[in-house]
Amino acid sequence: MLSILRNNVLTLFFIIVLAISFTTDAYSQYLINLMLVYVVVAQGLNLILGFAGMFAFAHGAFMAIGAYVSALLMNTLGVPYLIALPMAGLAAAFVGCVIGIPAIRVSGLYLAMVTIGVSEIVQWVLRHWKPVTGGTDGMLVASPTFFGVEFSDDFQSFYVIFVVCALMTVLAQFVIRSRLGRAFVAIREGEIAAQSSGINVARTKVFAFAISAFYAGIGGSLFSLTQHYINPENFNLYQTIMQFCMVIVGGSASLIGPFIGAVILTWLPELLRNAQAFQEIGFGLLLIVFVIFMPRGLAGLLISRNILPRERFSRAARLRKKPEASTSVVVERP
Amino acid sequence: MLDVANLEAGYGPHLVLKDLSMQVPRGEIIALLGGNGAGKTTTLSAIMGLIPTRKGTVTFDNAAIHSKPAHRVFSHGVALVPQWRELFSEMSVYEHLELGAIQRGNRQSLGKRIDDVLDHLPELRAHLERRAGTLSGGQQQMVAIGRAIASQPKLLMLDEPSMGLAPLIVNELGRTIKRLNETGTSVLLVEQNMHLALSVASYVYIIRNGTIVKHGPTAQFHDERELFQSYIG
Amino acid sequence: MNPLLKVEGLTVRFGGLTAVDDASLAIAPGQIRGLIGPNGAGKTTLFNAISGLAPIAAGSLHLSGVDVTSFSAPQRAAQGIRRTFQTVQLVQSLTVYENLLFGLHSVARDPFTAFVVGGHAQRTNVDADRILAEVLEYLGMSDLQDRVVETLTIADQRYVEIGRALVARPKLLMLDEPTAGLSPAQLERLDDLIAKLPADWDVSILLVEHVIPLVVKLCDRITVLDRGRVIAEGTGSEIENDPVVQKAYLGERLDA
Amino acid sequence: MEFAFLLSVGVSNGCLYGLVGLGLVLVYNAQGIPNFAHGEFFMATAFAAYVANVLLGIPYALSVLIAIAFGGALGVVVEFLAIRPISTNRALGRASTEVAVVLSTVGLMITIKGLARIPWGDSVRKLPGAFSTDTITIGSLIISTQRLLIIVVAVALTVCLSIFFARTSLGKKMRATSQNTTGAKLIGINTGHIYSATWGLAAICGGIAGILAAPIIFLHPDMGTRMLLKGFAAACLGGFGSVSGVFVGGLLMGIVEIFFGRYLSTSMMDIFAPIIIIVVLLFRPQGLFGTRGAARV
Amino acid sequence: PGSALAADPGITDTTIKIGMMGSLTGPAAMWGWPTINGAKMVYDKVNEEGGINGRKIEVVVEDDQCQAPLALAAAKKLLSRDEVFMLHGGSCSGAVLPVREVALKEKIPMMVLVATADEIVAQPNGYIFRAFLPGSYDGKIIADFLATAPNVKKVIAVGNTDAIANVRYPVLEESLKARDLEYLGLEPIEVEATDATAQVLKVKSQNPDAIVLVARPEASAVFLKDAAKLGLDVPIVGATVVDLQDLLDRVGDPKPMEHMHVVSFYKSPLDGEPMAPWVDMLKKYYPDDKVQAAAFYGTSGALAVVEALKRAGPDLTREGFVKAMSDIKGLDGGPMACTLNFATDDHEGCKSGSVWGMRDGKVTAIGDSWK
Ligand SMILES: Nc1ncnc2c1ncn2[C@@H]1O[C@H](COP(=O)(O)OP(=O)(O)OP(=O)(O)O)[C@@H](O)[C@H]1O
Ligand SMILES: Nc1ncnc2c1ncn2[C@@H]1O[C@H](COP(=O)(O)OP(=O)(O)OP(=O)(O)O)[C@@H](O)[C@H]1O
Ligand SMILES: [Mg+2]
Ligand SMILES: [Mg+2]
Repeated sequence: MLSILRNNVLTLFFIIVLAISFTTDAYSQYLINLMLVYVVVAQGLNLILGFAGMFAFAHGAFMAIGAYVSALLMNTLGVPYLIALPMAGLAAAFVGCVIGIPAIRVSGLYLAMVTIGVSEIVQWVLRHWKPVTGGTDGMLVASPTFFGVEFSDDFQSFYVIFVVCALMTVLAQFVIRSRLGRAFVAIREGEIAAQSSGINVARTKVFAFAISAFYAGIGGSLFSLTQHYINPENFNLYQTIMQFCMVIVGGSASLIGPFIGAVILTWLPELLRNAQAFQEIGFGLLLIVFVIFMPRGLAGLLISRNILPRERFSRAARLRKKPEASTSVVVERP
Repeated sequence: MLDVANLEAGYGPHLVLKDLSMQVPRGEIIALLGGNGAGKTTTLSAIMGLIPTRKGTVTFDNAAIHSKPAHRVFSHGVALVPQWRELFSEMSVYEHLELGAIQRGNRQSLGKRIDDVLDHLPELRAHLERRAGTLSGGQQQMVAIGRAIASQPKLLMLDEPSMGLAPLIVNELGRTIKRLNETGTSVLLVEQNMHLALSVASYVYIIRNGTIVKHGPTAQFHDERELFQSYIG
Repeated sequence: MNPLLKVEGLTVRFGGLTAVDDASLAIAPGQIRGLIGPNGAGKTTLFNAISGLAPIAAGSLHLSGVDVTSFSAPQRAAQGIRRTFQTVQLVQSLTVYENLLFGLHSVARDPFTAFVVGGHAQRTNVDADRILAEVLEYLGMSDLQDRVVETLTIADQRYVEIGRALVARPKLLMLDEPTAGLSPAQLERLDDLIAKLPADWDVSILLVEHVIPLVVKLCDRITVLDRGRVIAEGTGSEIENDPVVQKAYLGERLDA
Repeated sequence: MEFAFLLSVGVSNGCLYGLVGLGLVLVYNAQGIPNFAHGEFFMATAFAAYVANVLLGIPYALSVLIAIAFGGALGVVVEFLAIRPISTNRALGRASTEVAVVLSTVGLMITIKGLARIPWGDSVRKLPGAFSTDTITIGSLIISTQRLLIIVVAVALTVCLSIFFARTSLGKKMRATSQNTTGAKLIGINTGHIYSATWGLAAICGGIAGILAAPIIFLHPDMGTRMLLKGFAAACLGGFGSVSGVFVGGLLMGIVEIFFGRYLSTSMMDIFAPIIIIVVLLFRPQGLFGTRGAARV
Repeated sequence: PGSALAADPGITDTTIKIGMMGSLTGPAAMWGWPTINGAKMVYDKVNEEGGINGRKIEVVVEDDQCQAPLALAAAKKLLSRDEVFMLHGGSCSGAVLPVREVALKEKIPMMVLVATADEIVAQPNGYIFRAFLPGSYDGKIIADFLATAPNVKKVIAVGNTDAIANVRYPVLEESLKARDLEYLGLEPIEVEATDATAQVLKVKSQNPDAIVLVARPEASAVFLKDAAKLGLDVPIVGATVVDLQDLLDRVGDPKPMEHMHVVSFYKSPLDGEPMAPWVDMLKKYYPDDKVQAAAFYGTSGALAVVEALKRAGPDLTREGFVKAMSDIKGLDGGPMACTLNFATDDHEGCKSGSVWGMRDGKVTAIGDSWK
């Protein structure tokens, strides 16, 4: 029984979220929606930062692209959301590919700088391309309509966000357990060895950017549903840093990490509301305490304590029902 | 001079060394031999203070060093050539030797001490200005050895120094160890190369599963068959 | 007989340093070729050049008659050139099984990747599982398959590296000092393994080693490299008795 | 004349960026990470000078010294409390340590800023400049004395630090520790002291920049944020790991920025820096003066 | 949702609950408590005097950090957890605009605290009111003012390009043209600029007769200093985003301020006679608060709310309140230079300000034409 739970924590998470949503008020519902949106974006960031080990700091910009593309498609062309949403993801993925090209050569902090630069450029375009983006005034986002029903309030948009988030989670699991996901890990651990196993490092990096940006684009589009109104400030560097915190606090390179991170970072500021003056400080201190005591994130801690199963990178290995011989032992090369 | 008594150490929850005792008398070359994963590297790391000890004592020159951090152990005159070399990949070979020498002894003799090292490891002379990260495996091994002996330690611990070295150099290494020993350095040598180990050591400890299972003067081990048996068996 | 690998006039330079200088060699199918030489002779660099990790300044490289000189590293891996590393290069946090899967990267294409990248799912996961099981069985590591690599001894890690190369059924397997750090017992075990690899896996082997008795025993022919140049080539006993090689590399026996 | 004037302003701006970048490079060399809290050293030290000079009425020069000491101490304390526990965690691989340390610096950034907001969040304050005369005139060129000071200090600090790293043994020990901590311990380096020294020095560099910039940009808790980005950009442009590289990187940014602004478009001034950086890094992925890492197999 | 008979949320026989939001923490924190307290003091005073129609005003304050997601969360918390009667808040336009959608949809009356974007209060809008000079209006005031200045033909704008500044440029351009002044365009300056040399030189090269400066205090101060240094001496008029006294404190030197004028919300400088009662009120209820320009931005809004609550009578409903508010005409703006006039189809209550300038080294209210 316990082991079933242990192996299906995410399913359980979705069931609980669904259950809560029947009994809650608009405030909590809104936060749940926001949390699920962050889950999607953080998953994307986790793929590139956690799994592929690349310092990409442009997720705010990717979100912006997703949000603006879907909003523009719906507002100006009247495209249904079912089409606008994937288009948002694809548009972001396209930009991701373009950024992925320098990433082939540039790594580490330099990559961080390049991606920060890209987000600044995206910000600039959003602020200055008035006729299209509305500039700093931002723009209203129409509510999506499915089969003639408008999904406008928090309770209704929840269903959209919930379904998309679940689908994206399944997709993430697929990616991780595919050879692409393994290639991410391989280039993180050492490009040289990866290459001589036949992994095309350049292509893998571009893919990492594309998929990760796809998630952020979808996330951005969903984000616009929770806000009904978007402006460039929603997607600045601060947003990117928040996503980064979610991945690390939750536990990078694990599927569950972004969930934990998004839950904590969405609700923590709300819980700190009562401590108004100390909200910011409390938040900062908590981050520090978190990384000191669980530098691999909460998920990493739970995995090393054997409470959660370790991440699998192959499907077959899971099918073969073998007792787990050993789990990861903490290791330091002396 | 070095006295390890009932040592216990390991990694996280994982205990590797159990009740390990051994001695390195002054001026001797002692070999510590054992199969892969027996705990040799762990022993050296524990003595050096790189990993914490849980039980037991390590005394060096009558000073207890088992709870001291590595840099303090070093200042007592213990140097380690680690199995994974641990070089500074962006720094030049010369800087390695210099850094090895800098923390002990006086500044004036620095140049001379580095020169001494280069006399022991002449191959390095040609590469003094190269960055360590670009060197070949064997060249890196020589840098690691050079860095350790530059500090003119009282006790030199070598973890598989012959790994990756060409036969010619291995022979040279054997002679170097002996020469160092003659100038007063005690040596604790971990080796897989039996030829080398048995030709320089005066006394042998054999470790298995984290404890010493056999020890005695080298002569006792000269029958290699028996030695293998004690590994595998 | 056509050589499996033909290296002609290969030169690799790093800035002012010529690490491999106009080196040529040819390896016949099924052959075990030894590559020895002093430290810094350019053995690893030659490996890197053949596997596509070091820039080739001059010379050419043919695999089974195909000119692969301009191929990238992953392309060469896909062509069947696989290798191990002087210092083990595995993903330490993953299991043995997952590490072996890396080897299948260019061969197997699972349904998801096929969907994204296009093309057919050439091998299903079940196939992959079968191939891996076979290799693990062969290496005698079936019971270690779910162990995380960082908990293995150096010997087993070297086996995993060989396994990662073998799963792709390479034509040429290059082993860079596979015995470094192995105990005599493990050395014997590895020795036996290498000896039977060519017959069992239809693979040629290029072996870099400093343990001369092992090289002499295993290899059909031996190439000696010094300062990037090929200074001798021949059978084990020819090499052992070659005065040039003795002077540059072997030195006199310690016990002699 | 206009050209000379623009140049003088560009150079002084660039020196400021370089000065901020210096501290970032120090921490990068020790820990291999960007220090997001660096802007806070900048801010905190400037406020310390403000408290000493304006609130407590201590003479300017003495206040500056006190503030610098405070900044250095802050760096040491912060490293000890928030960075050391992570970097000495044996159970972590290098990569996870780095990521965790980055997050810790983000936490520090938020915390220190939050702390500064309690007394000073309500409005903007002013720290006087080092000289009583605001500008001096050389020929037909009017230069602000504060900017002149920035240039002098930046050049001096860069030269000192370059020599420090290349020549002194402490500098070498710092480099060694950053490249391989275990290796450093093995040759008797007290790596803890090295980390303290590095962070202290980095904070001092940031602090000096803060004190110098404060008279120009005013004091407020967020004053470090933009500077952090500029310094980071300068360091990338010059190549992390090279002290003089950062200086040149900063200089380049300052000069290009002002000339582009003047002769092309001021509205694009904000994105010149990112564009230049992306273009430069595309051709030199390790920055202008950085060296490619010596990683091989 | 309830029957028509049930009272609206947030009202009991003895209390009215008002939800206030502001950026209490985060980068815009300096606008947070000062503006909230400046409004709250009006409520405090009303409570001290016995409340409105027997009800005391209960205020719940939430933080929005000037970020849209958090502002929405704050608004939703106030509405669904605290069940407030109305909202009074918002410091940043970007954060208030999503809240606007909620207020309109849920039919919640809302008084804007200090956010200046036109869209927030633009029609169609049945529920949201504002009682201070909105952003775009100072463009017209500036144009009218410059038209009366001697020898001014060509005008150039220098300013930020963030949301706060951007709303002002279209109206400015339009009004300048309407006054037959030539508009030379906008020279952007970063919000956090440390240097304005490039801008000053570009402006100089175009030879304008006057400059409109639409930049936040930091950038304005930088620009003024550099302008003085480079000898750019034409009249400059600043928008309401800066306060002249505050600017003078920042620049610290009267010389660069010589030509500076600023459109102000207020009847007089803080030490002037008309402001005295408000300064005293602040000192009474919030003695720790700094007496600064920002402190009274929200006051007029609170005055309007109180007036509307009074007029709506004892049977208070949200609809009744909105109606009462829409009927307010000619209400004194308190510290504000304008009188408040609302209408059903115009919720922008305050449309005038006054221009201040430096006269004899002192901050002086000049009025609406050049003197
Ligand atoms: N960092 C580590 N974390 C966890 N376990 C470790 C670590 N390093 C070594 N071990 C385990 O400790 C045991 C002893 O290892 P050690 O490295 O001391 O062996 P060794 O005798 O030096 O072997 P070799 O000859 O391969 O170098 C082995 O079982 C190994 O798996
Ligand atoms: N990336 C590089 N940059 C600069 N020099 C290099 C690089 N790679 C190798 N070299 C140099 O090329 C020469 C040959 O090195 P290589 O690693 O091929 O030697 P090797 O024969 O494998 O030696 P060993 O037996 O010690 O492993 C050495 O002098 C080495 O320092
Ligand atoms: Mg070992
Ligand atoms: Mg080699």
